[in-house]
Amino acid sequence: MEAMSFGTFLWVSLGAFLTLATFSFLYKDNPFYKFAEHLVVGVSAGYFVIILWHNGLQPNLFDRLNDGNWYLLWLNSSRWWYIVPAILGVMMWTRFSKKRAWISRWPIALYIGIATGLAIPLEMKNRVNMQLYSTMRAIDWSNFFGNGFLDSMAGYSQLLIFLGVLAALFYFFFSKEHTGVFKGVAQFGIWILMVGFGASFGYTVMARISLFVQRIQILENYTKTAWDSGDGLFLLFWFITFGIFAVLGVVQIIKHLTRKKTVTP
Amino acid sequence: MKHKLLIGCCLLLLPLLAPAWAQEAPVADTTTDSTAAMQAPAPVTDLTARDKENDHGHGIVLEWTPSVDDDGGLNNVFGYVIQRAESPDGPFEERGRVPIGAGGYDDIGSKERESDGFMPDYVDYYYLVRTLTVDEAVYTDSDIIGPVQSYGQWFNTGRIPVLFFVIGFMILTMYFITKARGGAKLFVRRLAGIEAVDEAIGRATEMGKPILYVLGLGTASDIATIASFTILGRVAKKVAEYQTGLIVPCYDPIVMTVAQETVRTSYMDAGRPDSYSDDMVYFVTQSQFAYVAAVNGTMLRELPATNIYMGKFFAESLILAETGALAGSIQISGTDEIAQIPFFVVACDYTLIGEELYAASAYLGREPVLLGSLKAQDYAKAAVIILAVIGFITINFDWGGFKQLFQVLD
Amino acid sequence: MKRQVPLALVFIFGIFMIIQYFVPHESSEWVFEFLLDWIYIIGIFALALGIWSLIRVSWEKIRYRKENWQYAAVTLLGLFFMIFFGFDYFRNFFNATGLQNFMFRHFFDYIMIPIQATMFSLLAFFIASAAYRAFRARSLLATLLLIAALIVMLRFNPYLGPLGDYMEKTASWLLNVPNLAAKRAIIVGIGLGIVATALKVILGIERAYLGKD
Amino acid sequence: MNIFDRMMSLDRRWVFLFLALVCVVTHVVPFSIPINTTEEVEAVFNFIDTLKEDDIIFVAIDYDPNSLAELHPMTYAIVEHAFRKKMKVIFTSLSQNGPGMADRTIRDITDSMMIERTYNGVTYPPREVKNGIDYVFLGYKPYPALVVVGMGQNFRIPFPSDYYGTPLDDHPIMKGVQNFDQVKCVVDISGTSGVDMWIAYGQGRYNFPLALGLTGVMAADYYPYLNSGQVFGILGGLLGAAQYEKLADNPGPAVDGMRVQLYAHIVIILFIVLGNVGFLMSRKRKG
Repeated sequence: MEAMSFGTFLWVSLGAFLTLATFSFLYKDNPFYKFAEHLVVGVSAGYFVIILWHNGLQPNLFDRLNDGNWYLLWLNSSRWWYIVPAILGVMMWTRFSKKRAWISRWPIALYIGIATGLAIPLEMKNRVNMQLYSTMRAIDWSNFFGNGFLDSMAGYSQLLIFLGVLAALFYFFFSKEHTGVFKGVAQFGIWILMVGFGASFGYTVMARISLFVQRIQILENYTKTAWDSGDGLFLLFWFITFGIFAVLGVVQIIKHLTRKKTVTP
Repeated sequence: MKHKLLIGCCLLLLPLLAPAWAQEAPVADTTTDSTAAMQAPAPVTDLTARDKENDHGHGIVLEWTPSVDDDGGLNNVFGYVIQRAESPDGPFEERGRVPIGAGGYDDIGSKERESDGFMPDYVDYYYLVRTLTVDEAVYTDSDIIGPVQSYGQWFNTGRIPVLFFVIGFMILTMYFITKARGGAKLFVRRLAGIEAVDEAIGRATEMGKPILYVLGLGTASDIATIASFTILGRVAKKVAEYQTGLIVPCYDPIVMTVAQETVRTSYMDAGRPDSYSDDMVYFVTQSQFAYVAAVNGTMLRELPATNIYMGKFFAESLILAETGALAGSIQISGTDEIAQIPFFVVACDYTLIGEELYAASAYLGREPVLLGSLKAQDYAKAAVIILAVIGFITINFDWGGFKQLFQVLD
Repeated sequence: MKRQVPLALVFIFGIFMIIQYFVPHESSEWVFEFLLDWIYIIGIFALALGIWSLIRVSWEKIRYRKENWQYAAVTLLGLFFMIFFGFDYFRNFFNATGLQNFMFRHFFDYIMIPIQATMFSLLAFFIASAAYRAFRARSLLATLLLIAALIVMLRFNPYLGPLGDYMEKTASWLLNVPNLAAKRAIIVGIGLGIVATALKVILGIERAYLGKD
Repeated sequence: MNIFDRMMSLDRRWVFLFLALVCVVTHVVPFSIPINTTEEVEAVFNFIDTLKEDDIIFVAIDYDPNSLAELHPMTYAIVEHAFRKKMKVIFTSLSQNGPGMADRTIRDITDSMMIERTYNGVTYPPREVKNGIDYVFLGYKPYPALVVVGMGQNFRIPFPSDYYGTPLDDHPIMKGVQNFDQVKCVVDISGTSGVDMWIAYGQGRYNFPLALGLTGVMAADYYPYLNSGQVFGILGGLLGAAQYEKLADNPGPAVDGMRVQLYAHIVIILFIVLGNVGFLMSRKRKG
């Protein structure tokens, strides 16, 4: 690995400090977390302003109107029709005034009209048509009992998927009280739902643990950089970064051990 | 029969073409020894070219019968090159390559005039398919086919099933809404998660603590967020009536704008316009985990009596719900993001699963007209179940025709 | 004007977008892409409202010395510096060199990324605490949830010996069969819910988003 | 508050603390864990293990940096195994963003050959693994399906020269090596559906033994090919990689990762059990 310059090391130290500050939230809300939280809110909001300006407005609006002149309101631009969204955008700003705020409803109405119209056929296709199509599936009757223990390709598994879908759909009926036969089917539906939820919860644990492992690795690399540099200044900063949290942690433990036992009502 | 004749004709033509190859590409083999005595393969036959249907133009579909030497015969075919020219005399340029066994190719160009790959509509094109062997210099060209033009269509026939579904559902919805307007009583069973919303507001009033309403990470173009606005309206009205606090941190500026309008209206409806302030509904940031950090902080500092999460949620669902539980709040959630439902089910007191979120927006409003659409949803669901059963039975009796009715081609 | 025009706009554009889906022709596509640009551009202009809200809320905290007002100053400073550097010290408004600015990049790499990645990694802890807190055999449904999760979590545990193999098979069956059925049913339901809600919006029945007066 | 109530209502910070400690300790302190090996991984290992010196295997590093975390350990384990046994390896990288990463990976592995190691009781002295003699890296060409078909005829068709621009015929390793017929097996390590190309156009047409290394999510979809015999072995995700590392007695990043995962899962399960024991016992007491 290349030797790291002291300047870069300071930035890395900041990153490590903020990482630990964010982790401190797990203990309780504290000034370090508050600092990290408020900092990241401001910085990320600013980041999006810049990204949306440079990568959004500029290519999608300014560049398209840039062959026009501002004093002609860009009407002489080759793609003058892009003034329309700009005007709509400016209409959003009427919300700064209490009296004219209603004008902002126009762009909002357009926005929502376009979005809902877009959603109807697409969602119908993706969520209803396609799912219905794949539910109608030929079962492999020749392999109904499958090979070995719980075979998901076996006929019975495929049949169970089909019945499970139907039962779970029954569970979602709103216009019928869950009674009688209906109750039985809906009950089976909710069982299927719960087993599915449990399985997908359990399955996600692995990915979440690896997120934490990645953070450990970052801190490990940071420590390695500091120790391997052989530079006193590097080590000092490393000590400060970890030291703050180590000292506070010890203080909390001492407090916890010496606390007066109060009986909670 | 026809194929064989064609192949026979082509084979007869081969000797005539042979000198042309020799000029065009001298058989010089420097790299390999195994391919030195490579014989030219038979050309592809039955080559057809037509405009690609159901598209915006700029696309031509080619189909052919693979060479007889492809997986059989001389067995020396390596792939095919599709070549195109604007006149039958050339020059031909390569448009794409496909491996052995392929019997078709979609020549799709760009519709952007400025782009390099621009392929204009209503222009005559001529195609030929070259059968390649592993030896670059040994190949056979098919007959040239053309002229063929590409153009755009005005109706996508591949999407007819979707059209039927959309129209059918529209009719159903309108029918029930008209029926509801006419005063018909529509029964809807109670949903625990929705009734909990009312209870939770009452609890907040008793405790004198605010309610935190999170609209999720959706934008105003997500229907889940739009449904959430209706629920927010309902919650805000109750909150205004009971004079409890309301906190709505927002992730998207347009969502913030709409939410402000919704909450303000609810306060006016409750007869307390003066209690409303724009600071109840505020913007945080458009970055997922920075937003979560801020909402987490708010939960632990304001200790809301109730947290309501309705809308689109992603990985942050569990971070929010667990922090809320730590703060001792009652939590009600609803999302249509399937991957997140398990986490809400585990960590919240009440969860509206999937479509219950949409039902809630109709249910909470308690307006008969809104309930009408809920009925339409139920009938559509029944239709889906019936169609699925019919489709399932027919396909298992080896009749796939019914299933094909529902296939959407894109 | 205040209510009728917006409702008409929702209706017209909604219906247009539905029809557009079935028309592949280039001209319909052109309008479609143009309209998507509208949505995008309106969204960016609206960001000004968001930033204004952020500034106002933070400023009022500072002005009235509300609780934690010092931290509101941190937010404002972060925001200001990010914009300042992003416009390359206010020198480059109209070209993207600001994105290459040293400070802009470093703020992104060493403030935004570590905090956000750490926030994300808190999930490792919360998934554990949620499991501990909620996976109790309280009722039949809770037990099903608990057992399914346990089996999937045990799927690669070597300490189980030969039982581990069965766990593995059961886990993959749970994921491929009941889980698939559950998801498919939810997807269909959500699809209908979305279409119903969207229709209500287009038809002007659901109008909470527009406000009143 | 009796013990059972306490088991039920532990402060969640104990959960956090234990989980963090276990993750950090198992990550930092290397110790071995039992890993159950499955048939499909053993098949790959045994196949390579029984090959002789100077046999050639073909390794396709068909993933890009996105799925590096899961797939890198496989590449390292398999290639190091082959090199230690003095086999020769032909590499390709048919993923557009992959070749640079593949190149670095190969160099990394050849570097680690310079260190003496003992695996499964056999000590392997350090040796220099040379480009052109012990391995050749062909690189990337577009149209993966055609490249696979082309290589089935002759490696020189799609790749007249290697990644570094040297003509293939200048490499001693390629002497007499025409196509897959001279290769003992192909191992495709991939994070995309590019695998299908190897199954359909490679194995399907040229009938060479094919083994796959896949991400955890993908693996389940390819088991049918294992049953039908088109593929002789599959390494699925971190778990598959860890099994190979175990069989090769060369614990690396995959075993490290599995150690943390295993113990983190155990901690969570123990807490769930604790909560339930408390819950059931206290309910029993109250009747």
